[in-house]
Amino acid sequence: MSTAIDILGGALLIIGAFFVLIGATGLLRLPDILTRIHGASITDTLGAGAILLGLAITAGWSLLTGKLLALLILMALLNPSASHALARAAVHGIRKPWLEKEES
Amino acid sequence: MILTIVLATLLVGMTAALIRAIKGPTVYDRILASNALGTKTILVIVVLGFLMGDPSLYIDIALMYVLIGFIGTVAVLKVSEFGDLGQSRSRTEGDQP
Amino acid sequence: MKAPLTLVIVLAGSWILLSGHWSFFLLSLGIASVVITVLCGIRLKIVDTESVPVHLLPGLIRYTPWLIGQIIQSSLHVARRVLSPKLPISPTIIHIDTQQTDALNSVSYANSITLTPGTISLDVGKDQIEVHALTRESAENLKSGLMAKKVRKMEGVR
Amino acid sequence: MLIEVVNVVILALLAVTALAAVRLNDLFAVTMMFGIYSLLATIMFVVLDAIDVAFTEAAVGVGISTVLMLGTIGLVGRRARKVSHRPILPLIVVIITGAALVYGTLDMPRFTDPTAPVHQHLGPYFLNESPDQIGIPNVVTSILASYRGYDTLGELAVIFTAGIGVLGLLGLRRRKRPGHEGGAR
Amino acid sequence: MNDNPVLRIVAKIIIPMILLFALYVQFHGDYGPGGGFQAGVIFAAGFILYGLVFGTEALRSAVPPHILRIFIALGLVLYAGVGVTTLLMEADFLAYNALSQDPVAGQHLGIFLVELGVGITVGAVMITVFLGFAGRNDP
Amino acid sequence: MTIAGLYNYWIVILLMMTGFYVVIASGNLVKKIIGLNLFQASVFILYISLGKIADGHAPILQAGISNYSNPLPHVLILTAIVVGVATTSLGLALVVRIREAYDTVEEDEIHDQDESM
Amino acid sequence: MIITQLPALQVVIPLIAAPLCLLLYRPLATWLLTVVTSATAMLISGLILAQVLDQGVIDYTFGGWAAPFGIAYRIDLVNAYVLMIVSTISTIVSVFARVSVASEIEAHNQGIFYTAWLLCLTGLLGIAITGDAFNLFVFLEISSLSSYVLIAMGNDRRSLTAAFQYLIMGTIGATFILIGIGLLYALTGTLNMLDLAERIPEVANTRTARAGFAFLTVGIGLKIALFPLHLWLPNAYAYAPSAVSAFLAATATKVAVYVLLRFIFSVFGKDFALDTMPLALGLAILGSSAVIFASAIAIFQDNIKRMLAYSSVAQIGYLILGVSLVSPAGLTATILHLFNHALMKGALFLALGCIAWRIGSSRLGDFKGLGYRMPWTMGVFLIGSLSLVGIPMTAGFISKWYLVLAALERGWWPVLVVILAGSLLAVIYVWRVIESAYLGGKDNEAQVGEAPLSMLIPAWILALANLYFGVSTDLSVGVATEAATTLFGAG
Repeated sequence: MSTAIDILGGALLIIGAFFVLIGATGLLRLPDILTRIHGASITDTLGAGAILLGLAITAGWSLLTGKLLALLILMALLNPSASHALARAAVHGIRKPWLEKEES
Repeated sequence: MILTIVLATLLVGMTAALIRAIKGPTVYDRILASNALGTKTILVIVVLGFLMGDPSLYIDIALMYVLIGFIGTVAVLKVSEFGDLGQSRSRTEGDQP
Repeated sequence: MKAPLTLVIVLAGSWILLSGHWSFFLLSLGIASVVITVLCGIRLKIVDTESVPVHLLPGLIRYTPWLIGQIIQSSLHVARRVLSPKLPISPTIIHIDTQQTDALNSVSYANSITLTPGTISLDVGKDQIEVHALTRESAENLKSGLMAKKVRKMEGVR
Repeated sequence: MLIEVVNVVILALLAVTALAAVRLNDLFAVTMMFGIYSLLATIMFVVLDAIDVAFTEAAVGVGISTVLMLGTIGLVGRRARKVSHRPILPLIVVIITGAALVYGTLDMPRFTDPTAPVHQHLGPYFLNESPDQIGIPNVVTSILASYRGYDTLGELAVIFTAGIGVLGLLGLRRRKRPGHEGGAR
Repeated sequence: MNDNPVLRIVAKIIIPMILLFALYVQFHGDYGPGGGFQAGVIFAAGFILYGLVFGTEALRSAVPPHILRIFIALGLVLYAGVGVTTLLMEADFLAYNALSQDPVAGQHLGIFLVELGVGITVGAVMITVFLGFAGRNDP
Repeated sequence: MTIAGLYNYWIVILLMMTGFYVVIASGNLVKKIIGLNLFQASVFILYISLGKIADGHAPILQAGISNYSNPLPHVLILTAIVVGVATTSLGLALVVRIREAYDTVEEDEIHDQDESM
Repeated sequence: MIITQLPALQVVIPLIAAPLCLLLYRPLATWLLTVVTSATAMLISGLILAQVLDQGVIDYTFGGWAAPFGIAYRIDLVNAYVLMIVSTISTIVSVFARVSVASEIEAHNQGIFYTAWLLCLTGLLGIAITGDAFNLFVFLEISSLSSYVLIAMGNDRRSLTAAFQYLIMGTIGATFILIGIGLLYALTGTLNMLDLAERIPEVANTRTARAGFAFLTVGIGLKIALFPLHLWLPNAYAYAPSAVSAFLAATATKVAVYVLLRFIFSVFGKDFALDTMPLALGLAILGSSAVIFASAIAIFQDNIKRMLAYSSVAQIGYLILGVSLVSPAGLTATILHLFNHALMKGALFLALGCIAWRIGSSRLGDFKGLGYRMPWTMGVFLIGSLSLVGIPMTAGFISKWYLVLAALERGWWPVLVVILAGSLLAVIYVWRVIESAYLGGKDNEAQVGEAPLSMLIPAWILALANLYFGVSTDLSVGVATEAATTLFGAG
């Protein structure tokens, strides 16, 4: 049982680390601010989520787990709000977003 | 061991975000980069807590960081959008004496 | 009067989660803290149903697994695009109908959109949301309206 | 070992951030750099076991200092004029100061050396006696509030001074100012 | 930013959490990182978020200047007052041992009160400073 | 060991001097304040480095751990951080007032205005 | 019981009065509180001085923790002496402040002004009394921050830039001091000054100790406004509100000089500080250049307040010269001059405050015929000037005399030349004012219009003190000699 949990936790951590790297790549490679927000948000959601979940699983059931989950919930609530506000400001602030096509 | 790998990738991620913060080119890129750095800082602190053997002491810092970091972002955006911490847009024309 | 009471319960739960100490002294401090917080909240006029959306909770429990699935799916989608050497992205801005009943639900919807990699909400209006999508596929996926329906259902179970 | 590596990486990132802050002329960007600097410093404090300090730096660096700097930039405008000539004198002053400090470190106890005087004299006393004399686990709090409580009173007086200073300089009343535009845009 | 429903609702949800967290930090400085100063800053940060999202004017009417002034002074008076109390109990300034029969209990009480003083003043000062800066360009 | 043990301090000194340079070389008052903050933050790192002990733990006492880093520098730096914030807020308040009085925050322009009076 | 608690009360009473002052907020009430508090502090410092003279060193611990673990005071004669200067000047000047401040500062800011005043007093007293290096830093910052606030309240916009410049340089100085204390702490593991003094000899021969000493000296030098680091001072004193100029000129730099003395003689020991490090020669050169250059610049000042500020820089040169002689006699001269200079600069700035209140200016051109329009005020100015120049029968003469004696004792002839040249330059810059005021032509239309008594009396108290301590030297010289012996013996 405990090994299964360890493996699950370890796998989650590795997945998280992987998505952190992808987020970093996206942050560097993507062409303009709006697309980069997409890149960064991968780290925010799946990267952070998987890492925190993995840690919560490996830590065993205690108050700490609760706090890790609280951290996760707060991040899930606040990060998208911040991203949204940033994107909204950016789309008004920059001259022309890098778009393939526009429809309305 | 796994934690070490995670920590290393987080540091790589931080470096990438820092490069983005320095390169810019727009203000929003820098805000985005520092935001991303903030997220990674939270994770680094939590992971360090586990590595150093007493995560429950460190998690409070991370919790606070999530809360405070959000305020920082809102402040940055407010200044970049309105040029001021104080105004709220709905009031810009109103109540002149 | 319902909102302050719910807030008290939520805050008390949070205190227990944070504190982890059960001594009389700290518990009474906990009560004091909750009272102070609620009083501050009332003073700031932020205590209403929007601030403690517990009525969404049952729906949220059903909604979250689906959202996580969506997140994983679109994460992989975006990851493939970002890692591919040619960077095959096609950023788009679209407007979609919120189809939500109140501001709280619109916000849940907007945040779900942002939370899903590949799409960010840009502007949340009364009945339309402006969305920036990294690829055309993400945009199409959103336009199908499945997420809007799921979010609307969240409130429906009340 | 791991900690040393993290230490070095973070220090390197700190150095890059600081140098970027020197180079940039957009005050907004400089402030962002400061925010990042404070983030990295927080990690540094965590690595060095100073979690109370990390907590404070995190709260202050992002929550207060950065917000205040942004507020100021909003009021005074965000472009700093480029320094037209290479300032030689400041560079000399800085190099001399830095050289003096490096010279001073040569005889310093080595980093993390447990035989350093710092770890021999006062520190052990606090760590050993605090449980009996004060009875709380966080030794930092017991020093801060009790052994050196008088310093903390002084610290509070400092923050009080800052508060009344801002009250006196900026005031809190709504002011009516005739046509004075200040803004980032 | 009041017209942005996302920020408005998120702020409404999160501000009570921030305030509660601040009080938690205030009262658990003995056991983990934190204490009066950090708590004051976080508490003020909650109000700062309110000011950012709902406008400075709203914040100013919620915490008017004269109340802030009282709180700024109150914390420092509380801190120094603990010291004066110990003086009156014929001990040294800030010697908390005198506050109770049991020296350790005295220390606990003293530290608690002192940290509370720090928290009050710091929180009030930070809100004041924010209002000073944010209210500067009001029309 | 000699070099490795000091390497840390030297980078911190580099950081300090970068901040110091910003303070004395830049003509923009806001940037000066930011430089002051960088300078002070680096001094804080120097202090905290002094308190670190090999394989140490954060100085919050727990059963079974005996090797703690020195808490005294932490206390000193907590105080110093507070002093730093106080200085920053006061300095920035002054900058705002200067801008209102002179309509600029560049040191040489302010100087010119005073001279021409 | 209360006697044993005096050292704590000395600092804590103004500290508690500050928040109360903020709560009161009304100008008159806060002023009254400030005066009463200052007077109480003066009373306490008098008692402490008497106690020290009577029983020797007073030890006091905070929180009941013994010396190196908690924060401890160790009050010897030097501490008590500086405390006396600070609290006395604060009392006299705060009485003066009422009318002056009412005319210079808006009513809604006066409460804050007096609060900042009390904090500044707290900080200065705290620096002067403490026996802990880090505690000294904290109180240094209290006094610095509050003086930035006080200076910025001047009604000229240049007061803002002056305060800002002071803030930047003061903070750099404080940070240098912090670095110095940090290096010492790394070497010795302690912060208590007595403990430091015991432990430094073991490590005196390290590069770290030298660097630490250098940083402390430069940092304190910035706070003192030692010659090349003086740039903040002239503007700060020139554009601050009159009462603040008088208060700070008479106390702030004095306290900083005290800190330098304390570190050189008590903490490091004179052997280390002045022999191992080439400080004696360095200080002598800096002190001499301060005297000559600052006096020379003072001659060309059109703003009299600014002129006096430069004169302060020059006077600091004398203080430093006394230190650089490294002899009990030199130190006596320095300590004596601390007191005498506080008296003369206090008197001069108070006189300027009266003038500023009456004619709203401190420009040389506006002084024409002032000797007839404000005879009493100009009387104070005249006495202060004579003392500044060092005419016999004034306090200024006494300290210069002792400085000359000390220089001769060491056989340092150049110092003698510097002192004479400095006095000569002082004659020139002071003469410009006197000439304009008395010989610049009597304006027949101008009425005699004096400043109110609440301003004149404090000014005259200081002026008469200048005369009194110029004639009856037993008290001041006696205490200074004993204090110098204490410091010198300690090293």
